[in-house]
Amino acid sequence: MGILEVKNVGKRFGGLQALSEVNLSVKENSVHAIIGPNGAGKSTLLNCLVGKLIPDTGSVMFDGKSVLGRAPYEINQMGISRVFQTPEIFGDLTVLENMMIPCFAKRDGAFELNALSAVLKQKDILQKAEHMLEEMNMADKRHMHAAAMSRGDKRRLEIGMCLSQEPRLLLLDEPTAGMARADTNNTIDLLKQISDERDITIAIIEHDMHVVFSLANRITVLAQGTPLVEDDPQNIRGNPKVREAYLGESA
Amino acid sequence: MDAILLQILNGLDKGSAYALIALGLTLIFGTLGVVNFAHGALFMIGAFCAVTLQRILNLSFETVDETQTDFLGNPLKVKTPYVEAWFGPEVGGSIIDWAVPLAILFAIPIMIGVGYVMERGLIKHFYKRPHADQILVTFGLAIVLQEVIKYFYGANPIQTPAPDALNGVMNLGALIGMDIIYPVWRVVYFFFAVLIIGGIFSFLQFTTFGMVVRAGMADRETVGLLGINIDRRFTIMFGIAAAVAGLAGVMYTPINSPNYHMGMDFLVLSFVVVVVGGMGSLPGAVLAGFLLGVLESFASMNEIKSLIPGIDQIIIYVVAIIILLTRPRGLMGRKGVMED
Amino acid sequence: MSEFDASRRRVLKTGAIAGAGVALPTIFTASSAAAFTNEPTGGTVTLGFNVPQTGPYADEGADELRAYELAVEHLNGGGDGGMMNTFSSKALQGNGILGKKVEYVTGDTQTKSDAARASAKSMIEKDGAVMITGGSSSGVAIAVQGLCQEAGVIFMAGLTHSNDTTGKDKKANGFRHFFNGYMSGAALAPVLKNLYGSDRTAYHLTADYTWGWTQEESIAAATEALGWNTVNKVRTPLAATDFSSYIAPVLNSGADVLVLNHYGGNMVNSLTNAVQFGLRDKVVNGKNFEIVVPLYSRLMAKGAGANVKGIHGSTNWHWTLQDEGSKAFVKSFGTKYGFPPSQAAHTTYCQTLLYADAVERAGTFNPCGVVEALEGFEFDGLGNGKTLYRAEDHQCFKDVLVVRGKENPTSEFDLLEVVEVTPRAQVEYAPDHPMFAGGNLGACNPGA
Amino acid sequence: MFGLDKKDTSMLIIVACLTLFAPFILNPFPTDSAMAQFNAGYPDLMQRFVIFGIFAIGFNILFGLTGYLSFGHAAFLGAGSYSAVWMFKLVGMNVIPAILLSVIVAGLFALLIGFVSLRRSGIYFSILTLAFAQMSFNLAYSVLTPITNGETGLQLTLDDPRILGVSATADGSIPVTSLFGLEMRSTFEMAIGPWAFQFNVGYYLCALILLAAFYLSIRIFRSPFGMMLRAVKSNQQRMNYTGLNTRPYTLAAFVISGMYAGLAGGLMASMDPLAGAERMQWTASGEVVLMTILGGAGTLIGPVLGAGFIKYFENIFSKINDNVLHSWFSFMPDGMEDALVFIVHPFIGKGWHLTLGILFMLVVIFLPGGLVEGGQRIKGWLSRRKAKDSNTSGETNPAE
Repeated sequence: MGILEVKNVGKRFGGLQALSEVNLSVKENSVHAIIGPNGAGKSTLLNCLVGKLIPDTGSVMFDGKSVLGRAPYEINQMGISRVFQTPEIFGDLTVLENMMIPCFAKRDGAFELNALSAVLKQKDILQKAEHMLEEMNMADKRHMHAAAMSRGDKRRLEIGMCLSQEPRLLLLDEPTAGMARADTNNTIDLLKQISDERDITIAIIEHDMHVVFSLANRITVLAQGTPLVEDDPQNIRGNPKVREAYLGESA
Repeated sequence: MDAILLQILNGLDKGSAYALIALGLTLIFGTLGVVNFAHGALFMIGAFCAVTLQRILNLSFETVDETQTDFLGNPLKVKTPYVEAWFGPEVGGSIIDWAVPLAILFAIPIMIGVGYVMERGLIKHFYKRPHADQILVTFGLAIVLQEVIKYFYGANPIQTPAPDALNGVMNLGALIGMDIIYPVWRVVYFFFAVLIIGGIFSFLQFTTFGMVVRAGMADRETVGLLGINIDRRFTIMFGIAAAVAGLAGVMYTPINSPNYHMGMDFLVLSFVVVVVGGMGSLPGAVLAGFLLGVLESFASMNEIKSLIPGIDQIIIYVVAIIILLTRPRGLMGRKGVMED
Repeated sequence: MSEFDASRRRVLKTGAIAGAGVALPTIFTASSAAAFTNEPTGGTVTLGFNVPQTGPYADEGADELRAYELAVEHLNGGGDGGMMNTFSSKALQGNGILGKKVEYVTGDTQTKSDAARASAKSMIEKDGAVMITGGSSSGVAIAVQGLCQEAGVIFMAGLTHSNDTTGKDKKANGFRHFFNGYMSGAALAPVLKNLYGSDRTAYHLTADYTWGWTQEESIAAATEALGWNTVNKVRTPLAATDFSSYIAPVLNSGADVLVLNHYGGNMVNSLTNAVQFGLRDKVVNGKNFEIVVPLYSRLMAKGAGANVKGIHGSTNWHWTLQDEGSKAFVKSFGTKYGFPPSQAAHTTYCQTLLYADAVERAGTFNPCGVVEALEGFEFDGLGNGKTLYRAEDHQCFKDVLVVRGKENPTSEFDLLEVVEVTPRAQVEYAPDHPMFAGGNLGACNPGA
Repeated sequence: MFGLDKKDTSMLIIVACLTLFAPFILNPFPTDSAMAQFNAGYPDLMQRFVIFGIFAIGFNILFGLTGYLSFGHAAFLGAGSYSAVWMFKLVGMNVIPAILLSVIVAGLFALLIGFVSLRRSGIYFSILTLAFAQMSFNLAYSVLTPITNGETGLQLTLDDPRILGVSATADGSIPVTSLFGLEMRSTFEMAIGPWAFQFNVGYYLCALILLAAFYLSIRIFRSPFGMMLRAVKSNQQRMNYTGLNTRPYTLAAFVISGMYAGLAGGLMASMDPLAGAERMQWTASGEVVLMTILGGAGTLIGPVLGAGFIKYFENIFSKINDNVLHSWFSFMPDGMEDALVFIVHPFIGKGWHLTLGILFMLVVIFLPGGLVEGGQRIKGWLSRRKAKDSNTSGETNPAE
C-alpha cells in the first residue's frame, strides 16, 4: 500500500479524454516522478490530486482517506503540500512573513480568528520560521519583499514554506521549468537533501530528464492520459515504448 | 399580448442605450485594461454636443421691436437666428429642426478628439497602475467634466427635440395586424444602435486593424512581441469607444432632455451591464444590455408590480446578483479577468 | 483681551467670561448666558441660506440664492426696496432688522437630508445664524426643519410642496410660505372639471417617495370628489430616467387623463416621454386625451420645451402676475439679474421679508417671539393676495395659480400663462384634515 | 504600551493628541478674520471628521488588507443609523444601547451580504456589493418607508413611545440624545483673545470611540489575522494550497468592517438623530472608497486623513460665496479684485465639486500612495535635506 493510491481515475473535458484508467501508487518515503510528453495529462492528474479538479471516475486515496470532493485547503491540511511550476508565494509580504504563514496554518488549522494578539508575540512561530529560513540559507533576506527576489530564491522560499508545514507528501510541478542550469542543479541538490534528511514522500512532475534521473527512484510514464509504464529509472531509460512516446511527439 | 410586445420593444430600446455604453466601456477595458469611470461622462458630453450644435444653429442677432415689450416693460428684442437670415426662414428653420441628426457629424470628430486627448494625456499613465487608481482618477475626471458642463450649461435639463418629421408615433403592429403605437424616434434610436454595434463588430471582425486589436485584447504581450505597435491602435480604439458613447448620447437627447449629471445616472447601470455580460466580452456587454433593458421594462408592468411591490426599483440588481451567483464570470466573461 | 470691536460673537463670549469672573470655559446649555441660540449682540445679524448648489436642483437653488441676496439688499436699505414697498406691514425700515445690518452665509444642501443638515448645523454652530431658510425638496425641508426645532432657531422653508411639511412633520419653529399638494388639488380640480368635463378617467404616475404620494393622494381625492374616476396609480422609481415602460401601459388602460406627480428632472422626462408616445393626439372614450402636471415650475418647464404647451398645472406664483407686489418684485429682480424670478425665488424672498418683519414686530430675535408674531399673521402685498400664516400648522394660506403651458411663447421665460387665480377660500382646509393629521407642532424652542 | 510596538504607540499617541486638541487645531484663525471661513473647529464638522474616520478605518480593514473592493459599504452605515434612531424612538435617548444595536445590526447585515458576495472576487465582488447596497437604498427610499420614513428620513417625533425615557420633555420638545444624562449637544465655549474654541460632548464621545477603533485596527493590522488578510490580497492560490480557508478570513474582515460602518452610522444618529436613505446610496459607498484610497489604502492613518480631506471640502468650500471672496480680496484695486473673484468663482460655493474632482486627480496622479505618501515624501525630503546639511557641515569643518 502506497501513501498515495490513485485508482482508475478518468477525466474528460468536453470531447477530450484528458485522463483515463490512471492507476498509480506512490510508496512512502520514495521520490516518484511522473513524466510524459506535452499534453499527456500530467497537470490534469496533479490537479486531481490536490482538489482543484474532481475526476469523473475512480478514486484518490491519501493515507487511506479519500481526497475527492475536498477543497485544496483541506487536502493540504491532510498532509499534501504543493509546489507550483512558477513559484506561488506572497509577493507583497516579507520573506519572514511568507515563512510564518504555513507555520500558522500548521499550528492553528484552516481558520483561526486571531485578531488581537501581535504577530511578533508568537514566539514559537517566529522561531520555527527563522529556523526554516536558516535551513534554506535565506535568513539574510528575511526582511526583503518576497516579490523582489530572484526566481531561484522564490523557488527555495516556496519549497521552504511547504516543508515548514511538515507535509507527508510533497508534490512538485516542474520545479525547474524555465530555470538556468545552475539554478536547476541547486534545486536538484536541495530536493535530494530534503528527501535524504526528512521523513517525506516526494512526487514530482517533470519534463526535464536530467532532473528526473537525478532524483527519482520510481518513475511513471504518462502518455495520452494513461500510464504507459511504471518502473525503476534504469529500466525506464532503455524502454522502447517510452522512447517511442517521446520521439513520436517530437516527430 | 400587445402590452408584452410593447414592453419588449421598450426594453430593446432602453437596452440599446445600455448596450452602446457598455460596448464602449468593454472596448476600453478589453484593449487598454483600464476601468473607465469617466465613460458615463463621455455619453454626457456627446449629448451636449447636440445641445451645443443646437445653440450654434440658434445663434441670433437682435432687432428691437417697439410694438412689443419684455417683462420689464422695455421694448422687446426679437431674436433671429443667423441661419434663418442666411438661408431664409424655410431652409434655415429646417436646418435648426434637424440639429440632433446633424450633431452626429458634429460629434464624431469632437468625441474622437476628446477620447484621444483623454487617452494620451491621462489614461496612458495609468496602464500599469492598479485598477483602484484607474477608477479613482477617471472618477475624478468624470466629476470635473460634469462640473465644467454644469458651469456652462446649468443644472436643468435642456430640451433638444428630434426633427418634426421624426417626432410622431408609428404603428409597428400594422404588419402583424396588431396595434402597437411607438414613437418614431425610439425606433430610429434602436436601429441606430444596431447599426453602430454591427459596425463595431464587423470592423473588429473583417479589417486587419480590427484583427490586431482583437489579438491584442486576447494577449497583449504576444502581439507586442510581433513588433506591432499595439499602443497606437489602442489609442485609436479609445477614440472610437469615446465616439460610440458620444453618439449614443447625441441620439439620446430627444428621448430625455440632457442634463449635466446624466452620465453619472448611467454609470452605475452600465457597469452592472458590463459585469453581468462578463468583463472584457463585447457580445456579453451587448447581450446583457438588451437583457437588462427588457427585464427592466417587464418589471415595470403593473401586473408584475402588484405581484412583487417595488420590483421595478431593484430588478437590475436582483438580476445582476442571480446571474453573478450562477455564472461566476457573468454571461460571457473569460476566466481570470478582473478577478483579483 | 481688551481689544475687541462690537462683533457679535466676541461680545457674546466676553460677556460670558466677564460674568464668570475669570477666563475659564463657560458652559452653554439651557438657562446659561444667552437667552436663546445665537442671540445677535453686535451690530449685525446672520441669516443662513441653505440651498441646493450641486445636484439636479442646482439651478433652482441658484435662483433662490439670487432672491435671498436681493432680499438682504432691500432689508439693508439698498436697491429699490422691492416688495418692501408693497408689503402691508410697514415695520421694516430698510435699516436691517431691529437696526442690525443683515449678513448672510450660504451652504449647499445637495438635495440630501444629511448634507442639508450638516450645512445648516455649520451655519448655526460656526456662523451663528439665527434663522435658516431655503431648500428645493420636501425631504430636505422636513429634515432641516427638525434640526432647527432642536437647535432653537427659526426655519423658513423654501420650495417644499409635500403635505407633510406642515402636516405630519410640522414643527413649531418651522414656517412654510409655499403651497402644498392639497392646495394644488383643490385649485386644479375645478379648472380641470370645467375644461375636460366631470366624466373622466385618470391614470397617475407618481414619483415613489413621500412628496409624490401626498400629491397623488391630494389630486386623486380632489378630482374624485368632482366625479372623476382613478383607474390606476403607478409608482415610478426616483432614479428612473426613461419612463417609456410606465407610459406604454397608459395607452391601453382606458384612461383619458394622465396625471404626472413628478417634479424636476423626473417631470421633464416623464412629460417628454408621454408626449413622444403620442398621448396628446389620442382620443379615448370619445374625448381628447389630456396630461396634467399638478406642480409646475417654470425652470423645469423650460427643460420640457414645447411639450408643456397646453398642459395644465398649478404653481405658487408666476412673474406675469399684475398685482403691485409681483410687479415690484419682478422689476427689482429683473433689473438686478436680467431675467424674471422663478416661483422658488419668490417664495424665498417672501420668507426672508416675513421673517424680518416678524422680528421687527416682535422686537426680538428670540424664536419664540418670532413664532408668536408670525402665528395668525395676516398680510398682503407679497404677490399672492391676502395671505394668512395659520397658527395651527404654520402654513400660509393664499391664492393658488392654475397655469397652462403657453402655445406661443414670446421669450424663453414666457412659458406659462395663468389660467385662473384660485381664491384662498377654495384651497383652505381644517388643520386636522386627514391628509395632514398625525403631527404635533410642539412648543417653540428658543434653544440655548 | 497597550501591546503595541514603539512606532505604533507613538502613532496612536499622535492621533490621540490630534483628536483631543482638534478644537484648537481646527480653529487656527481668529473668529473675525477673513480666514475664519477656513476654520473647521465647530462641533458638527469635527464629529463628521471622526465618524467618517471610523467608517474609513473599518473599510480599510477590508479593502486595505484583503484587496476586496466593496462598493456597498454605505448600506451598513445606513443600517446602523436606522437601528440607532429606532432605539431612540422606542427605548430611550441613551446613546449606548443605540450604538450597540447599530453595530450588531450592521454586523448581521454584513454577514448576510458578505456570505453571498464573497463567493466571487475582483470586480464581480464589487458589483455584487454594489447591487445589494443599491437595492437597500432603493427599497429604503420607497417600499420600506414604514421602517425608514423614505425620502424624509427617519426622525424622532413627540409621539414616540421611548419606554425607558420620556416622549416629550416638560417644555414640549423632543428629548435630546445623551450619555447617562450628559447631553451630546452640550458645548463648552472658550475664548482666548480673538479666538473662540468649542468643546462638544458629542465630539469627545466620538473622538474616544475613534481612538478605540483606531487602536483596534492597529491590533488587527499587527495580528496573525491581519497578516492572513494581507496574504489573501497577495496570493489566494497559495493560501488555499497552504491549508488555509480564505473564505472565513475574508468574511470575518467583511463583517468587522461592516460593524465599523455600523458603529459610524450609530454615532452619526447619536450626534444628530436622523437617518436618511441617501446614506446608503452608491455615491456614499463611493465616498468611503475615495476617502480610503485618497488617504492611502492599507496604511493605518491614511483613511482618517482621506475622510478629513473630503469632509473638509464638502463643508468648508461649499460655503464660500462671492461675498466672502470680495471680502478677501477687498484690499486690492477694484478691477483686480473683480478679476480675482471671477477666476476663483468657479471653484468655490456651487463649484466645490469641481475643486474636489481636480484635487482627486492631482493626488492620484502624483501621489499613488495617497496623502500618506505625500507625507512620507515631505519627511524624506526634509531628512535628506537635514542629512545634506550635516554632510556639508561635516565636509566644511575639516577645511576650517
